[in-house]
Amino acid sequence: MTTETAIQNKPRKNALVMFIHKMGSPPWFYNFSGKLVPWLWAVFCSLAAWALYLGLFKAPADYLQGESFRIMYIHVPSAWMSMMIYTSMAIMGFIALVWRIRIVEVLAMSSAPVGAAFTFVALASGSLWGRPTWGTYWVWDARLTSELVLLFLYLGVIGLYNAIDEPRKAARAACLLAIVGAVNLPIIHYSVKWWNTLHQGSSISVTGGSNIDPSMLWPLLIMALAVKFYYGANLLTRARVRLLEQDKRKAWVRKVIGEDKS
Amino acid sequence: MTREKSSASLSGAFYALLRRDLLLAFRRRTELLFPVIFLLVVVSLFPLGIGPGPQLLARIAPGVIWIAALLATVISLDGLFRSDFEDGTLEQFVISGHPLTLISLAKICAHWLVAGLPIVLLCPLLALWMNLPVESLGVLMLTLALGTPVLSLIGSIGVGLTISLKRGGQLLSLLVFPLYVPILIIATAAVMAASDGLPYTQFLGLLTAGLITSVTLAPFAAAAALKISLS
Amino acid sequence: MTREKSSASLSGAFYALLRRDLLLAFRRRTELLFPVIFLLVVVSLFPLGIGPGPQLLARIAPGVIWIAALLATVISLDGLFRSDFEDGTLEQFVISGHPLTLISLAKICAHWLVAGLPIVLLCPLLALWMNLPVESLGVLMLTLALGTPVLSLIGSIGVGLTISLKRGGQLLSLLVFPLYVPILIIATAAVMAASDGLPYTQFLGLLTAGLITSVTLAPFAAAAALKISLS
Amino acid sequence: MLTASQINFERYFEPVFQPVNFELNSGELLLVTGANGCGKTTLIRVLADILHPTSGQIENQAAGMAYVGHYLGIKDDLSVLENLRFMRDFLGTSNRDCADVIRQVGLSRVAEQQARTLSAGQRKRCALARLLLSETELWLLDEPYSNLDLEGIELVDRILNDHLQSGGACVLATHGAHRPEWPATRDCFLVSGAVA
Amino acid sequence: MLTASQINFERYFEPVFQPVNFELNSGELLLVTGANGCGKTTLIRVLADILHPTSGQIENQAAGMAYVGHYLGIKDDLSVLENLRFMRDFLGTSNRDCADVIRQVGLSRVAEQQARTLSAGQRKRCALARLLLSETELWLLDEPYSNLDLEGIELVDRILNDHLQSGGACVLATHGAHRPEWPATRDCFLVSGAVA
Ligand code: HEM
Ligand SMILES: Nc1ncnc2c1ncn2[C@@H]1O[C@H](COP(=O)(O)OP(=O)(O)OP(=O)(O)O)[C@@H](O)[C@H]1O
Ligand SMILES: Nc1ncnc2c1ncn2[C@@H]1O[C@H](COP(=O)(O)OP(=O)(O)OP(=O)(O)O)[C@@H](O)[C@H]1O
Ligand SMILES: [Mg+2]
Ligand SMILES: [Mg+2]
Repeated sequence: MTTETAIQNKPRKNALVMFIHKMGSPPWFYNFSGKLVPWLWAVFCSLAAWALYLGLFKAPADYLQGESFRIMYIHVPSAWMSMMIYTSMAIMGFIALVWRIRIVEVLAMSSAPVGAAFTFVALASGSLWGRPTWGTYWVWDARLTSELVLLFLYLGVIGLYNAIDEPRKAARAACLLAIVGAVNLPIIHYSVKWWNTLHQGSSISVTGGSNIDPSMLWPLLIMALAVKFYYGANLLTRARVRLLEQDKRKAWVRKVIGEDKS
Repeated sequence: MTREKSSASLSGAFYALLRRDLLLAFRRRTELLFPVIFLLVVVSLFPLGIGPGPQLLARIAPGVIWIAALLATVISLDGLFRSDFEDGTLEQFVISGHPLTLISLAKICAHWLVAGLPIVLLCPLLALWMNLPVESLGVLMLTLALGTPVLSLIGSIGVGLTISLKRGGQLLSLLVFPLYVPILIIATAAVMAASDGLPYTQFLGLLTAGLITSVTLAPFAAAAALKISLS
Repeated sequence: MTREKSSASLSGAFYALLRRDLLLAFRRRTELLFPVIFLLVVVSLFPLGIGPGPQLLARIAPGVIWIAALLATVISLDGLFRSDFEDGTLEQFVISGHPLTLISLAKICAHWLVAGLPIVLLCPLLALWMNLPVESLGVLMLTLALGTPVLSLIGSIGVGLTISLKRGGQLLSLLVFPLYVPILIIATAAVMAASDGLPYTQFLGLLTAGLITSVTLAPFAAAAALKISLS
Repeated sequence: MLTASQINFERYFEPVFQPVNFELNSGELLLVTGANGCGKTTLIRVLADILHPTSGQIENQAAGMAYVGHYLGIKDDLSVLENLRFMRDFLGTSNRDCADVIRQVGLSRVAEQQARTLSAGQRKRCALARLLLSETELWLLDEPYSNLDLEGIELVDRILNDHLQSGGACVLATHGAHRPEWPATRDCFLVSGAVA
Repeated sequence: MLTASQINFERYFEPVFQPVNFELNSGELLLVTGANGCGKTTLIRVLADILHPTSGQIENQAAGMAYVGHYLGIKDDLSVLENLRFMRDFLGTSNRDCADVIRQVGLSRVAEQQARTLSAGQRKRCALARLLLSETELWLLDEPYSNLDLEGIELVDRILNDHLQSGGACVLATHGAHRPEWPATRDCFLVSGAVA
């Protein structure tokens, strides 16, 4: 039984090792991310404002759906993000489990609420959109169902993390669950597709207009980019708060809080 | 670190554990019947709750039997590692130096024999109750035979993660039911295809693939989960 | 032999216990959501297993929601007395000299608030998912509001009898499901009558009668069962 | 306060110990000793009215009983403070100050910690704190010394002495390795099995 | 056989005890003492590889470990004999005779009884019997004396002595009220918290 000594005691080799080593230290991460966060927020705000302006005022109303299609600018980016964030959470979870890096644990766990929120927004906006277009809030369509299952997976990760007391143990357990869920997610996606097409003809096609007008498409793409910055900013902000909370009795936090006050 | 284990001692430990778990399950002869009766009771709730129309029952039969199987599995899952965790036996397993993966696998096998196999064997009776056409019965049994081990395997991961929590039951079902969705869908799709006279072998192939994948991966994940829960 | 308790000290004990059980259930804010999510997950299994046809779903909706309520109750029942039994708190209750009936009643109330009430409140969302017509929704909620307390009350007797057994869960469902059958039948009959435009008040009357009977009798039976399990 | 005449308890139709007789008055301590498995815990649970004696009679005039047994009656999911607050409200002894009791048993540092994370000795102290909360005359203690460090053992002796001084009575079961520092008023050496 | 250098374990980002260093050779006994809650159980679980140390190194060259902790690892639904038979088969030490071991720990009378019905001391003896079954070099004992009567305490001392004589090593945690009758080879007094 040989336990790896903490990374701190190892001789430093090259720039990459230096960087990883530094990233692993909470005070350094806190300071570094503190510089990054304002920029991320700024980029997000300007991109989102631009996209919304284009989408809400410049793009013409859809000839079939009228004004309601503008929900798309919320719905589609959040649906995309819901899946992307799960993937990144699982990858970070894997790294955290294998190398026991605390910062990555914190990052993975801070991703979960953001991802769950996006999933929820995708579901809610989709439901609201469904009412005028399909005449019902909910159908057991393949895409809807797998998005619902994704929400359950997120809730499972969050629930498990919150149910266990010791923060590192909780994070490790939830990371493992995130990885297992990630293995299953594509399987769920495809199985739901087959299931759905078997029973009833695909009377509903979510990918209604594939060749949509560029004036409708551009705002969507810009918005999709904007939410990535939102994710980064939100994630880092959450991680910073969580680190402060966890290390509240440590010297570096006292110093940070003292600095903030003065 | 701990001495290397010979494969003889490993298989000895595996069988010892399997035997013990079966002994525990069948401590009293009446307890042999519990899973079976649970299934019968749950399935019989449906005609009572939904009304006895034979066509309707036949239509929903595969789904109902499979959902009952899911529920029976989840209810029995809690016993998979909990008692070993609470009385300190799991610590003893870790100390023994036998790989935790092997231990998980033994316990999963025992769980399937106790909670999964009875479902497979009971399925003709349930199908009869639910007016399922005889042609689909064979397929239903096959899907259950292939699918219930997967339920035990995937479930073991969820149990491993939640045993250190006192009120793990509801959280456990939140964790595992989403993972069970593909099995449920594929299995019921197979039975429905069979009863519509459509080809269904591709579904059975998928189930087999799922079984193979989860046999190779789940015990490792369960072992990792247990290790985390112990710490 | 033990001194007589004043009614003030009795109601103090009742509320202390009720408050503690709610605190235990909702130790952390996220746990408030567990029963709700459990129900959502279970109900969403049905469209997945049975198929997404809206008419079919609407047809089986009352039965499915009620069966899910039954299952959620039974799964949560095990926690009703088990942890108090296993960690010796139940002995402390007996020693305290407070009547065990009062203690059972407090615990049953807490159980219903945690496991029953969320079902009642969540029922509109479930009904939406299952395409239940809006007219029957009110009746469904009424039956659940009247019926779920009965489930907790009757269940408490079964739990009292099985807590001294390690693998009590499956035996418990055998004991209580048959007792739940009348409730299930009456409640779903009411909803179906309502959706067919037939009178349904007689069913609600039956449910109310059941509720009153079980409130007056079940706590005594549960207390007696606990006393037996302790010895 | 507590009189037992010829009490016995049978399991599988065999008496667990030889008939027990004693009379315990206010201010007195009954020390129940005997080897492992001789029936000490069983006797205490009979006296506590959890088990029903198969034969013999118990007369209990005590104003309330408190019991600390092998299963400590602590809720794992509550903190030490919450555990004691609940017990205080449940027993209706609302004038007692939980924080003060926690200080007395030396758990101040872990008062907010969940009971599941307590060490074995800390758990025992938490159960002992319940004795201080309850305003009862008769204490039934089943191996109160186990898992405690030296300071904890002194603590038990101190609170027990206070209790007896203030007119309480106590039945204390122990396997003989430790016993209170002062002489017990009554002794009861349990011998398992029926009278030959 | 077992070397620990600067090991520590953190909970909630706080070290549980001050860094521990020792070297334990065959035939030696390490006595871990300290007040309730100082981290003895935690240390033993770290040594047992159940918990992962936050920092420091453990080198373990022992051929196998055996552990008796607060949770005894006995299955309530099996009899004493079945419990031990299972452990023997599981550990692969099939040459040991379970009935003989049961006699050694004084449980012959209750060998066929389900473990749930054992008294506290009988349970402890059953867990100790496992030590005799396992052919391991390193024993980790967490308060082995608790709940035992005088005869039981002698039993622990006897089997421990035999084990050390035959070249084994042992880490024994106790709160200080009892300790083995002979002097420990090494001592480790745990102090909780970080170095100030
Ligand atoms: C609750 C209801 C809904 C949910 C859960 C939902 C979910 C999703 C998801 C997960 C995606 C991303 C798919 C992918 O990239 O693979 C998506 C994309 C999309 N959804 Fe929805 N949706 C809902 C309702 C609607 C409605 C009512 C419409 C409009 C008729 C709609 C239109 C779209 C469009 C246009 C896309 C982007 C097309 C694409 O990426 O292929 N959705 N939705
Ligand atoms: N539920 C039970 N069923 C059958 N036998 C039991 C049960 N509980 C205890 N016994 C047996 O009764 C005897 C007395 O048990 P008890 O727990 O009272 O002993 P004890 O004096 O407290 O011992 P210890 O000092 O070890 O705590 C023991 O031999 C035990 O095996
Ligand atoms: N899971 C946990 N989470 C948080 N704190 C814990 C946990 N387990 C133990 N502790 C705390 O760590 C400290 C050390 O506990 P440990 O059980 O190792 O003590 P110990 O020395 O064995 O005490 P005792 O003599 O009472 O058995 C205690 O203060 C305890 O409250
Ligand atoms: Mg005892
Ligand atoms: Mg300890």
